[in-house]
Amino acid sequence: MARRSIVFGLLAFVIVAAMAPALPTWLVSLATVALANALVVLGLIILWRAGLVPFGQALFYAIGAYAVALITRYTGMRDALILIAAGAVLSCLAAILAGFLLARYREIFFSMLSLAMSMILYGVLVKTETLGSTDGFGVEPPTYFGYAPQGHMRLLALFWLALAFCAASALLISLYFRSVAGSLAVPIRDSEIRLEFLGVSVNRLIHLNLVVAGTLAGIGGALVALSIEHVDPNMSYWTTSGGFVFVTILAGAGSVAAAFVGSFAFEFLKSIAYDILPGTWQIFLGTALLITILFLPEGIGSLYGRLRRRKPQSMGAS
Amino acid sequence: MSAILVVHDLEKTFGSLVAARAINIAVPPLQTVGIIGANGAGKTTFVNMITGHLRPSRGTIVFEDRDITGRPSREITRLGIARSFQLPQIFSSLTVLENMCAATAIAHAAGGLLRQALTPLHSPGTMAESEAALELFRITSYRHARAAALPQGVRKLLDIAMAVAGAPRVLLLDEPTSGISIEEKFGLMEVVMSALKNRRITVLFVEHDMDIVERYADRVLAFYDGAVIADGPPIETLENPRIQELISGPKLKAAAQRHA
Amino acid sequence: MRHDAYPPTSVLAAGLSLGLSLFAATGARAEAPAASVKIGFVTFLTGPAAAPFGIPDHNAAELLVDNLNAGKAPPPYNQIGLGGAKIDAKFVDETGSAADVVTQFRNLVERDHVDAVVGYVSSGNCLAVTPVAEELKQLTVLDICGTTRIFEEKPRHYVFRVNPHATMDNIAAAKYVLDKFKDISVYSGINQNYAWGQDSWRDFRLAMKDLDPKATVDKELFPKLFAGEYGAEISTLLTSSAQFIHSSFYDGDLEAFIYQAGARGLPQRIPLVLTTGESSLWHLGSKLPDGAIVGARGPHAFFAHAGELNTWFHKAYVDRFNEQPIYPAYDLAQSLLGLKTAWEKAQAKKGGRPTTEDVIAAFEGISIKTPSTTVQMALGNGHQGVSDTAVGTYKFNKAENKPEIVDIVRYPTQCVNPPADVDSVPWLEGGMKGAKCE
Amino acid sequence: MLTAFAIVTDGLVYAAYLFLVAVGLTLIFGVMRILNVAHGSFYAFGAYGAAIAVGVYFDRGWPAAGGFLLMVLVAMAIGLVLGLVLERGLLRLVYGKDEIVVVLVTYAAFLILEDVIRLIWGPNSYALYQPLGAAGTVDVGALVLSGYDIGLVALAGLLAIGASFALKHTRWGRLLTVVIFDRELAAAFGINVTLVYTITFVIGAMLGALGGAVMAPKIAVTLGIGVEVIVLAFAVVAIGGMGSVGGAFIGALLVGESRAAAVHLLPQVELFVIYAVMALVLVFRPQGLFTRAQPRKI
Repeated sequence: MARRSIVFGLLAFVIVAAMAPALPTWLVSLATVALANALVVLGLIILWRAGLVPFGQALFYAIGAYAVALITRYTGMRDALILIAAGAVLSCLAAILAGFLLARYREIFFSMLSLAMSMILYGVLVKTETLGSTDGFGVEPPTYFGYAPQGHMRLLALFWLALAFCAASALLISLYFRSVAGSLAVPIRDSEIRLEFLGVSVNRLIHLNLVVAGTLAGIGGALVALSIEHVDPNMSYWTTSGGFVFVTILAGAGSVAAAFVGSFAFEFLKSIAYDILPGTWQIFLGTALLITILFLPEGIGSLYGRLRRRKPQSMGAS
Repeated sequence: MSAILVVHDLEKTFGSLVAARAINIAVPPLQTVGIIGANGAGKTTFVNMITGHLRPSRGTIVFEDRDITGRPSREITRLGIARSFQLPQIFSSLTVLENMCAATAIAHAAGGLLRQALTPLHSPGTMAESEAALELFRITSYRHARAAALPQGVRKLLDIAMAVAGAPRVLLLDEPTSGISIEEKFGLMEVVMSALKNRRITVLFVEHDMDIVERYADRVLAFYDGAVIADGPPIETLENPRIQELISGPKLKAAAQRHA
Repeated sequence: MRHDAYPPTSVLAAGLSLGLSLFAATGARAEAPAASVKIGFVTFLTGPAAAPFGIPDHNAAELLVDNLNAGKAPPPYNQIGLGGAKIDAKFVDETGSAADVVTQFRNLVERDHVDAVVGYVSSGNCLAVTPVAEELKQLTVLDICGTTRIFEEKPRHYVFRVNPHATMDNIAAAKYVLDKFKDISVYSGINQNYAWGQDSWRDFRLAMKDLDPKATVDKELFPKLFAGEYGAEISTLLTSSAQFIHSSFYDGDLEAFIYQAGARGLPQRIPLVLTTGESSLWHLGSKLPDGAIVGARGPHAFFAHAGELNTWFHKAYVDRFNEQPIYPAYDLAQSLLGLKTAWEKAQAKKGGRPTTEDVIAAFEGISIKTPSTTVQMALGNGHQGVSDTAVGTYKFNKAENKPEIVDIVRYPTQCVNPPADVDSVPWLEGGMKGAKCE
Repeated sequence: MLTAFAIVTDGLVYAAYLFLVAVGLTLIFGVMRILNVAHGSFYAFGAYGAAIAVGVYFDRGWPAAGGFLLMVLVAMAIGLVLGLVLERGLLRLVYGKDEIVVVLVTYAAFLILEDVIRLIWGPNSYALYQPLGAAGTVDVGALVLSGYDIGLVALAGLLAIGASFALKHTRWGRLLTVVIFDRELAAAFGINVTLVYTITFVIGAMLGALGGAVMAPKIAVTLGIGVEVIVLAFAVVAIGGMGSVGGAFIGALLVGESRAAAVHLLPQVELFVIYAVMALVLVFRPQGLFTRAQPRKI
């Protein structure tokens, strides 16, 4: 079962990659952003499984994005892989540091502390006029091992790269969900005490999840920075974090796949809303969210599961 | 062989309140110790200190010749002292089998988060072992039931089964029969005690029902106001009039006479 | 929640279905008749920037599009639409993250196949969209955003901005202040804590340093954007020794600041210099004490040069929306009429519907007659407009119960704008060499 | 000296503003354990309502006192309607769900209400300037204080005292205290928790609307004024301790004074001083200044 779903998943990625050249460019760039956000959401799902909802995940998202932007700006380094790796490493380090604090908190206090952290970064970014303050600054289009694609190819290359990162993350995370540590998320919500008395350090476990989620957010931010070729402090503002939580609820924490389904659904919704209701698109999004919560309590991701009746799956399998 | 658990001059104070004072005990391997005392006498405090949930204000705890005083509970657990809870601590949104699998898997992948992140949850080994444990505690029939929906007795058994998953040498049971109807109590203790004997585990259990203490304990510790006021074989301890006056009350006499 | 296992094939399913449905969406969209020119207008239709910018912007666009399509505008704009082709307008909200704005821009270009994009209020969005416009080879006319960085960071080919950048507002303000009050020695500033406020204050200070080296800054305050409560800032300014206070606040923040400061007698005690004050005068009315110095980011509204075009625009706007056009409306007019001028020049030259390249060639360096003044596409290789500007002093006409601007001083283009080959900040730092003010 | 005085007074005024927007939020959280994002909408509706109704009132030239009274009445009316609609129509459906899911429901409500505002009152901004003038000023040396600000501080103080008195000494207050302390217990005592919820939410909504109504004269009432308020109120409530009215009061004072100090002495940090304070407090007292962490029973 597990092995099959992974094969299917990878197959799905390959097929999407193959049909990319057939898609119109606007859809390719939209999809690239959707994929990047899906990584952030994937991270939030990891945390949500353990009952944690950060209102400040944009902190790591922005760090990833600014890492890319600053490196290209000050070193001229433009290789996509290296830049994204740098974004990942820096956000990972940030998550390790922040984790020492955050991992001690639960529930709303966790949410608020992470909010505070991201808002402090926001304040700092707005204050640094050398980086264009709230206007932010542009990011040079990336190269790939020295190859600098042009025009349509430029979008496709990045899309494929994003897809590759997503496939890799999806694979690793679903393996992680099947591991002992990964499957302890629900137990954390049920009884931390029992876990402690089984010899598990809950705080360290949460710290690990935070680092994984933070790194994913960083990669997402890096990809977005390369995709829209611009960064600004709003990437760290609380409404950005709110948006990611929005998508997470939309997606549901059902599975790795949910992150991608949810993220695409969200970009799709937004694109429609902007298009048909330019003045009142918020009503559209709000209603969509309400409907999801009320009628799909486990998120859009659960639709597939509902379609086919299943005997109870064993814990943690994803 | 020398004692497996030695407690020396143990003391715990919360501000002015003294919850445990000058406790000295040595427990030889495979002994089953019953702990009695009125509510607030310091029984649970004692258990909490041994298992690292509370840090003692004074004194030492030595387990298998290793000083474990004030170590965090997860370390103590890994060293081989497990515990069950008055309110069973189980993962209520998982099924019984999933609960057991979690406990077993953790025990197998003990030592380090990284290892736990790399070991898959389901291996034939852990599965078989979990099934065996459910069998041993006679709750196999509930294997696919959600823990939240279990009857109290099964919750208690699951709680203990999970505690035992890490193959501890010492197990502390905090009121294993509290919240269980009189009829079921003995049945439950039968299952637990035979399972633990079979696993060759030294047991300390907190209990209010003197009949149960008398039936299963090789030795009784009587707590009063944070201190151990009696320590000896069940019959004589329970017959001690001071104990009857302070803890067990006259109903004990009947029980004592039955055995006399 | 439970963790149900199901294969990520649903990703594929979703991906495909979404892709296809989006396709469908595009297919369904009725292509405008080839005769028409499709223009995407992007501005803030929601959020706090809607009232001050988005709505006047949107109104002016509607007004002009309808009148141009009906051929009702006065000469030189009496030709129907753009060179006879009716304008097919599509409005998009600018609200959202930079990623949203860029995505929406791509959708306009590649899904709706617009011929030109006109708009953007936020400098951040202008900066974000510009490289994409270049990449997509999309003719784009930036509207209100004031940042000087667009054409100073690198030369652009497909992007134009008819409206002058913000530098001249602050130079003019500085000059005006200095002739109005002799011997200024101390001044303070309160600007919003984001790029617009920071840049405005930087330009103003540099201009002051050039024009009056002995003047020193007392308090420089940067409250949060949309802060709403300015008690502490007002106390700070009340206790400051400044002879005047510079601010680039606009609309909501400006009005909140004026109400709160007015209630505590600040503007009565220390004159205010409001570089964008014009946009709020009709709201503030008598709440803004006479004597405040106001600008309109160009010679707009009160400052507009008299003429048929101006009279027509003002009347048409008031008749249709029964409110006064404020400078953002004039900005949109300049952007759209600039595009029209270039388009029709290209068409005349070619004798047929011009291509993007034709329009660009025609646009560069062109001079554009607008309701307010005449704009020269002089900077950034002919992609950035410059014009004269004006500053005046506020006076509330109690008799007719309407705001007025008195002592208007006009500043010629070369007096307040850098020469073509110099960036604005270095120019200011270098003492505004080559400024011609006579 | 004057600066010190200015810092204190400015801090008080800002604190009053913060307390007025935070008290309703903390009340709702304390009783219902709901972090109500739609609180920002209550604020905005209150502001719009007051800006229009009270504006009309003053234009009639009627006595100022009535105008101030009208502000409160408008706020209460709006709070009543919005509160009932949201609680009965929406929240009722999600009680007992994940805390965060309920937060998201209120977030959805907030998004919708943002556009409802636009649909009702249009995108243009409204101004309610008369009350500031009517309230006059008080001169303290070079410093001129607005009578209206002094009124705000007084109002906030009265609310704080009133609330803590009501919680301690009225029957309803005691009921609330019980519910805040332990919902199960309250239910066991036969308290009609559903009713308590509805009434609490309505009161919270009224307080939120009141915050908007009394701020309306000081700001330009325009789209998006709710967004800023939400996160400010969250910060204050998190600092003071979720669900503690006294905490919100102290939290507001703390933030208000530190912000005022920042503006006067170190303007560079003004932008994030609030969040710095919040982070510090959370680090040293995770549960906020005024609530005790629930001891884990085992």
